[in-house]
Amino acid sequence: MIVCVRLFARAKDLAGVDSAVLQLPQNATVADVRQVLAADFPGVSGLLARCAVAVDGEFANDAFPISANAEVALLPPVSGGQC
Amino acid sequence: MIVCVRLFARAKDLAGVDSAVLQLPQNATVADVRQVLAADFPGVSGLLARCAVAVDGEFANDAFPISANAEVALLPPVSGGQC
Amino acid sequence: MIRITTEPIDYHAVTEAVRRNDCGAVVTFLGAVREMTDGRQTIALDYEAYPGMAEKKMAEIEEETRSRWPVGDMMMVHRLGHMDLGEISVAVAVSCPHRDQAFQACRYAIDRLKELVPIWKKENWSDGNSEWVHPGS
Amino acid sequence: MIRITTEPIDYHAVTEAVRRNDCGAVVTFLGAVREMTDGRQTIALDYEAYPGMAEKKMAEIEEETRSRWPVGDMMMVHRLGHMDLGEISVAVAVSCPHRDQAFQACRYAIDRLKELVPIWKKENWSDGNSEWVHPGS
Repeated sequence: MIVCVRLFARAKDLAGVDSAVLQLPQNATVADVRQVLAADFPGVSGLLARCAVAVDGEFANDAFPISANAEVALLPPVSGGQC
Repeated sequence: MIVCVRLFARAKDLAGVDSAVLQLPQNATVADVRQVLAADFPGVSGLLARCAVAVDGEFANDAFPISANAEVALLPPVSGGQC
Repeated sequence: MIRITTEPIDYHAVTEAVRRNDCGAVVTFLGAVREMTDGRQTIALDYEAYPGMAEKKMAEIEEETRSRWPVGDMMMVHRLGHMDLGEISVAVAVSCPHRDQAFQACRYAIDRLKELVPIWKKENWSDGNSEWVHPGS
Repeated sequence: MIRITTEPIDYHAVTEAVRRNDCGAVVTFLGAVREMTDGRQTIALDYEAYPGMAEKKMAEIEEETRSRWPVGDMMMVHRLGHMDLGEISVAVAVSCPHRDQAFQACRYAIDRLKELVPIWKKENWSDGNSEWVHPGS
């Protein structure tokens, strides 16, 4: 299954791309997205654990299933509390 | 001793005047101001206990001494907390 | 900065006056003439102050507020006289480096203003009656 | 009402948009580009959002806020792109019948916005370096 993941902020800078096409297993979950992202983009792996993942515009935990046409996004921590 | 007292808001309406000249004893205090005001303006007496008294622009308790040229004011409760 | 005025309050100017490059947060409070109070309809308010003491107390409140929070700048303006429904009677703007400080400082300033500053309001009700608002009666 | 824009925020219009006759209190929060952060000097910020999700989360925060306080009206605007020192990146205005409600609701809305909405900022430091701000690093 092929899924497109959008990257933002430092994750985008570290990966060098603002979107990535991932090859995922059938019945993939968010956990698989994280694993494949870390493998494909080693530079992002340090930040990955602190990032949230959104599926179709909603925060999704590691068990959340990914469908083939899902919009997936990797969201680094937002800047909360700084002003 | 003669002292002028300014009246505001409902106290002014009840007294019918916005200032009053009071005849006070020597060494008068704020307590004397309250007593003479109640006697001279019976209509104000009900509100008087809930009013603050200011002497020279500062809140003053009943023991506060009044000098002959003091500016004295009777301050009904302010409208705190209503917006 | 504090001000008492009989003119309409330009709250945009009040907020602009406190903006500073070292302050990432500005909180502005506006108090306006509200239509309904405890089920009664207001058509207008009249505000009266004890001049001199009102300004003095507002200046003290600014000092108190600055002593408790890292205020960049603050401005409190109270309007006196007759105000129709929706008009602004009071504006308080505070800038601080961070938002937690700015919210707390602005809240403190307006609470103290309503507690301590000798300014009174008279409700003009839609039924034709009017009365001074003196809490605790 | 929520809005994401690349234009300068007209916070006066944001505040005007929430004024209502049944609301005696309006609280407006402005977040601005602050010069100093932990002893380092900022010259500008760049804000980036995940479009679509950012608006959706802001709309949810408005709903949450309205469910908790008697909000008359509220408006949240976030600006994206490049902002110089002192420019306003976010404005939140809330009207309620009473001030306690308006302060709490405005505070809640900006706190949730900073916690949940996928918008990131990049600091452009005076030493020529720049970095994305990702708390927790």
